[in-house]
Amino acid sequence: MPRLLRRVATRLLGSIPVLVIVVVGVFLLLNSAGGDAVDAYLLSIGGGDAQQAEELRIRFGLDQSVTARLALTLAQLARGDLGYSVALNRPIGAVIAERLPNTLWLMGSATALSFALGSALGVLAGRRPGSAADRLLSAGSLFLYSIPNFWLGLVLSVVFAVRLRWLPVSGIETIASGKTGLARAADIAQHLVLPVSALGMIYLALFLRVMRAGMVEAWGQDYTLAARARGVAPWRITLNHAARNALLPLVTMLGLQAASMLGGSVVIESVFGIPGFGRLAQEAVAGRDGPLLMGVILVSALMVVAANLLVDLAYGALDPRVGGPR
Amino acid sequence: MLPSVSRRTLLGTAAALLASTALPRLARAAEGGRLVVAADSEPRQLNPAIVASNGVFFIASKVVEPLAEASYEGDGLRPLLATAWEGSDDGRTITFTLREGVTWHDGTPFTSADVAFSAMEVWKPLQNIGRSLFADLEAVDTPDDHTAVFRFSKPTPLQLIANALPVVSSVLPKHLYEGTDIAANPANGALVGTGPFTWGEYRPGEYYLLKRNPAYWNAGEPHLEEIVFRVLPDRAAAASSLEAGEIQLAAFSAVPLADLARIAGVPGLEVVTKGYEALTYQLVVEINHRNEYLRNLKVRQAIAHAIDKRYVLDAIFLGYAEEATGPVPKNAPAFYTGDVTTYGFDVEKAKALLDEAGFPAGPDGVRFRLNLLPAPYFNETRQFGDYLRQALAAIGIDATIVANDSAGHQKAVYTDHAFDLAIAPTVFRGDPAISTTILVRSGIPAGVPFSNQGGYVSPALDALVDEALVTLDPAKRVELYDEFQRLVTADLPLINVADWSFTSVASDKVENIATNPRWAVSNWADVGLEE
Amino acid sequence: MTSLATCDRLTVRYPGAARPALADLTLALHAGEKLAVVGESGSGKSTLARALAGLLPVGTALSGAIRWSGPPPRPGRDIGTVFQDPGASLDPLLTVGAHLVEGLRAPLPLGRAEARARAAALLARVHIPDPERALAAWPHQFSGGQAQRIAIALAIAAGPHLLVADEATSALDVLVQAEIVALLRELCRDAGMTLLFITHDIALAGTLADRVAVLHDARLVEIGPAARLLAAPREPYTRALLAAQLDLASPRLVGTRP
Amino acid sequence: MTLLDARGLAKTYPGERRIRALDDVSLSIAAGETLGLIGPSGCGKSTLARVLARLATPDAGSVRLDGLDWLALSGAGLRHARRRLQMVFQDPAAAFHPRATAGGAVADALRIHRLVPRRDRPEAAAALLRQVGLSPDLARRPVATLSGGQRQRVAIARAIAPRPRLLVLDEAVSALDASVRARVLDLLVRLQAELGLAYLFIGHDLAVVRAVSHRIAVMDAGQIIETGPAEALLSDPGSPLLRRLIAAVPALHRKDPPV
Amino acid sequence: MIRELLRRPEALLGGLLLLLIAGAALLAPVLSPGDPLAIAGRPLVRPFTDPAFPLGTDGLGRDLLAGVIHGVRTSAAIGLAAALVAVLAGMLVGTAAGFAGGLVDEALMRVVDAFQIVPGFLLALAFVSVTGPSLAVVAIAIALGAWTGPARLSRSRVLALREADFVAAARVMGMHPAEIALRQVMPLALPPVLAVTAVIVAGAILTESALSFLGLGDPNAVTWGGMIAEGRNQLRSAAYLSIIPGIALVLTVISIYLVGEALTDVLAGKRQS
Repeated sequence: MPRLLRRVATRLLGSIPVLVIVVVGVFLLLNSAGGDAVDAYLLSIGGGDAQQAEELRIRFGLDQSVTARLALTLAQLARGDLGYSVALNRPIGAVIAERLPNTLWLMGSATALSFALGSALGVLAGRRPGSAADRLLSAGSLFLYSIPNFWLGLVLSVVFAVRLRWLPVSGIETIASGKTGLARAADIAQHLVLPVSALGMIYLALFLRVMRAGMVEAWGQDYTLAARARGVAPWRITLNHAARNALLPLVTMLGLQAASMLGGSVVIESVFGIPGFGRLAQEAVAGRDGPLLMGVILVSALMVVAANLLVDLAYGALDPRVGGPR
Repeated sequence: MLPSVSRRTLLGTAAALLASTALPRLARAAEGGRLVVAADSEPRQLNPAIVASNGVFFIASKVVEPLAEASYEGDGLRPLLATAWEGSDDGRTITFTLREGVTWHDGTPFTSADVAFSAMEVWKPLQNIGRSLFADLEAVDTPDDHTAVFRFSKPTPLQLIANALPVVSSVLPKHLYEGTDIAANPANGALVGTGPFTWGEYRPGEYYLLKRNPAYWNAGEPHLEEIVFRVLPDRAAAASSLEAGEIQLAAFSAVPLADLARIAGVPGLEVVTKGYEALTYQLVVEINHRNEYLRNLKVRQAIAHAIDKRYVLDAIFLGYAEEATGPVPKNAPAFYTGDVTTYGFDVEKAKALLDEAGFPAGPDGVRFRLNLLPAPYFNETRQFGDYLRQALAAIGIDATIVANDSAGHQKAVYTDHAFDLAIAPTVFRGDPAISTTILVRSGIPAGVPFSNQGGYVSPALDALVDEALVTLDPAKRVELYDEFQRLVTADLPLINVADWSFTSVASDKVENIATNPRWAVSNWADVGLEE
Repeated sequence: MTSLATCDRLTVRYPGAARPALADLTLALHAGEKLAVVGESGSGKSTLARALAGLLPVGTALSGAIRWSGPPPRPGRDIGTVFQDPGASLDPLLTVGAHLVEGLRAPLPLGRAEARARAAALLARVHIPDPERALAAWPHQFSGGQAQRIAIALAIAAGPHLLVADEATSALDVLVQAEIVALLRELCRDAGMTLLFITHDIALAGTLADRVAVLHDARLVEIGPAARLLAAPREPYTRALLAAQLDLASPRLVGTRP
Repeated sequence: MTLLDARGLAKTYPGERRIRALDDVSLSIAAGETLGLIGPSGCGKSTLARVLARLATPDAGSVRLDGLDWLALSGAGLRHARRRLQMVFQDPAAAFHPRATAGGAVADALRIHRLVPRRDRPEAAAALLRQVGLSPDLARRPVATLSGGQRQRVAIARAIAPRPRLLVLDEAVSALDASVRARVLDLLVRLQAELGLAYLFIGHDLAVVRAVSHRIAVMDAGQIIETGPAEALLSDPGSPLLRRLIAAVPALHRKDPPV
Repeated sequence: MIRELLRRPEALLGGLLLLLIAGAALLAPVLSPGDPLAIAGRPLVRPFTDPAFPLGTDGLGRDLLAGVIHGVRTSAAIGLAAALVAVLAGMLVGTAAGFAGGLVDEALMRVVDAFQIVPGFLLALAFVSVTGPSLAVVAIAIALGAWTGPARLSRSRVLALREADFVAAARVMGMHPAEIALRQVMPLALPPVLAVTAVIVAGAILTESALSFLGLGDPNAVTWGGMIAEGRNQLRSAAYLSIIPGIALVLTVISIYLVGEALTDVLAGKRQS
């Protein structure tokens, strides 16, 4: 295990310079923006006078120079303090801690669903490349892959939530329901069905395609031929050899898609009114809340780093050629 | 009809009595229940005494009350924390008689000290509107616990103050705020007021929960047990949620206009257009007079002629708006006059005006180019931007739409003046002195939203605005503002296109909707929910 | 001598290929013999191995016949196959033990524990040191020669009567090649297995096989006892092949000094 | 006359196991001589070839080539000096740019060293192709469409184009079929005679190395364990490795001498 | 290669569709002259009811067909521009990193990492919000999230090619490093990057539509995402407002994928043979 720990530590340390680049980049981007947090705030309250704006700038700490604020931000982040949101008037850490679970639920479920279904269908399609099932699944996945997720979300919500009333229209749970424990979990699950489907579909298609490609690749390898020569049953070759090997690129893909999935959840959260990271980012941008947007992007980036780390560890566990003693 | 307020009018319990007997459904309102309402935004801070805006009032007005609320009855005001108000002849003092037997939600009695504190420490120095309205307020005397005397350094019309009361006079508990950083007081997040509902819970991004105040001063109210404001920034989601029965009320046009016709036909839902009369929004084309073309009156007139207001009302507002004739909406009958210069839709005339102005069409049909910045906060302003671009194209003006988000728009138009034409939704706040005049008065520093940032200067207009500000006689004030409307429509510092208000969509189980002209931002003490 | 299998005018054409990979091939494989099939690249020798092992890809056109002396052989049970690249023919994600257990249980009615016990014995049979440890190891942890031994163990797991070695030594170092050839020889001797040995190295064929068949351009050129064929080739092609082959007795092409 | 003299070459590949690919290797090759280098896979043969061809940098050691301090050269100086030593790789398919034509590949070599005026280059390239036994008609053909033997001949033509003194042949015939291999070996021997070339002939097949080498060096685990004249060395192998290598060569036992 | 492409029915279908779409884009000013944002008739004409507006009109009376046709141009312009920027920038950085190696490589790859761990859509959202939406800004915003793929791909190709025998051969021949880089390696590093271009174009079109959907599209141009967003308010009463541009979007993206996939296959087949 120390070996594992060392790998984790190395990876995390290695991502520090990357995160610094992210912070500086986002900071500079926001500073080039037209309008600041005070402008946004004054608008939201329907106006104010010039002196009030000045007072607010001092209160929000916007009167200092760019470099001073950048230095302050970096120092703050180095202490693990995400700072204070002027738009929401609350500590950013607390805001993020509130929203993070919702996005994690959404992303986690979408990942699980698309990975499970995508790989299973990918096996089905790649079982016999060129077969009718393969052509159907390949065409279907291409179609799914081409549908914008927000549009799919709209269609799903009209059909299943508004028309059929099977599922809730929006939100992450029934508000102020007082539910706890399993009842609450069931409630959240119910709210997640549509957004997870809308978000996960495109990845399901992607994973199906990657899995299928991996299977096709595996069929060209000697080890599947050798297994045939040993008289191993076809289903066993499919699952135990081809699918298992095809899973490796899929796991890699999972890491690569983490960032994209987080981006996709921005739109889906907007469609389904889920108070998650995506909506927080939109609020931060609208409110010109630099520190908040920084917090959101930084924590998103950390999530992606974590996701990739997990994928690496999973890969190491799956593939004896990496990680283990050579 | 809102009759003009007489300086010496005494409003007493009689008005309140009248109000209660005039609303027969009130007695029948069901007790208890939870009303779930769509809220489209989460204000940064919810203290209505500091931030006088509809977004804040929508939630906070149920908890923190002003001295008076707007009313369809009598002279247009219903006493809340003040039972009467009287101005002195010299216009330098206004005396408020305060309601007795009112307690704060924490049990402390409400007294004139709270009013004095709120006025001097909050409204005057901190509140976005109060800062100008109460600029001349010198002191508030409290001869007894239930009398507050406002002393002004200059004559101040009672009419103006009275008209502004529902907006500017939310009273804060002195005992919680005194000696603290008021803007950062924790009570701004968990409000303490005298209203019919007490603060319950806030889950950011999800909901606000308000609970019944059992000790409300008006015995028998409120009827609801709880109000939940569910955060639904997306307007389409609000409509779907109403249909799915997840919410019972969507105010402030949370349901898009385009969907209203359909939703009106959904069983169990009703569309209510009343209840926003005192919350009129004005669709205004802001003009940058620094622009060489727009500096020319003929060009401004041509633009006014190029706009088919009828079409705007029908296509963009789907009929839920009024054609504007000038800077005061018809919804403010006390001040409105139709006796102004009007500009009928006439493309040929517009073209002729432009020719006269010396801007003939080029070979590509274009006379000159402008940029156009529609305010992004409303669908209607954006759509009108699309329309205006077309309308201008028809008379040979090539307009390019520059889209910014809210903060970017604010900076571009009101700070950097980086616009030729802008489209703004300004609010008419019941009295020209605290709303529409700021759009044309010169000398307003950069950075103030919804103010004259187009560089328009008219000494005559400035003088008129200033005079009206210190004119005590209501009739004289009205006359001055009539003249103001005439001047503005003649010289077109800006173009008023339409005045619109909001709609509510509610479950037909919700009782006592739209019982006053500021209903959505009033205290909802009388609202009930049928089982 | 009984024949195990006979190819009768066998012609094989891969899908989409312009020319057949095997044309009109008639050849008998005797029970218990070691037959080497020799040819240069593209001669069709690997196609012959795959046709006999039943491993031609789907869609391959086959005419003529392969006749077996008994019931049609089952891959794995009756025929074992060893491929050229030992690294590629083992699944990188399965332990050696898992390979063997799977290979044993596919043709034989064995329990998991039983299969595992036999697996260790098989590894010992192909001279893998410390078979118990090897069972838990991964394919990439073995050298090419060791991996090929494991592949051979897998091929002979079910005790097939025919072992097809398709260029089984070509990818290996000369020293290792010699060891593997020795192992094959030993296994055939001990188990009475028939060996079909596909190679491009006619000299190697000569040292191992009882009979040698020479393939050229999808056709059978010559077949005969190894000693005779090497010593007195009848066909010009065989002669040319032999002439190109060098051994330590071949005349040197350069002098002792430059 | 010594053409190449390498002293104390050492190279360790970084990584967890720090493989010592070259461990104090010294060798010399005389002008016009073929030194055969044999050893099991992984013994360091290819690393040695790459170090001598200046494709890899040794950790230690020195090389003199044709009077030059070979390892001290760099930049343009090295590029010009490179014409003295050329190399032929094992896989003739990989050694050419996928879009190279046979004539183009040879002409490139001429162009780089400005050996032939531009307009004479196609002619010179054709001549070189002829010299390695290829029809000049093949000049326009993409190398990728040629057979393995033809490709390796193009590779040899390209290598001799700048008129080198030494060719490093890294398993240059190992991937070829026996009949093709025999003809390429003949070609190499002929070119050596015609051009006075020296070869470092790296191979794993002792019979092939023996046939073309004047002297043979045996390499194991990064070290040269014995060196000597081909015949003498094979008739009296000093190391167990060489004895095993000899034993591993299958004998043909043919009666009639090969044609 | 064309013949090879034509042999695949999916590719044929995608190609035809793409031709149709490209035709619509090129001929948009002819097919539907004038400003597609112009108010052309009654609002909310249902599709297939009025021959003047085959696909109906939206809430402002704008011709939906005109919107769909001109929307192709926006989508194509942004898709191609974003892909061009992304591929060029990516290849530049990737090849530079691959060739330079060492510290330069390390630094460039950390920048690539930084862009890769920030969700591209989030970045685009922030960038467009802050800069103000115009076609160019949207294209750059999308490219910000898309260039890392080509960068990594070209770097790994360059690294692999640098180790190839033919590069070693060129070095031994004495070829100048610049010539090796530009004439030998670059042309081969290109095709795999180009093969993913189709995916980048399609992805850019989808991203643009999502940005427009969130109100971050260029207001002076018709965009399908913007049309869907506007139609969203009338999803229950006039679903066609969202459905029609949605279908146009799906068809465009799918045709690009089909053609791109076939191209990739054919290119890969070529490489193998």
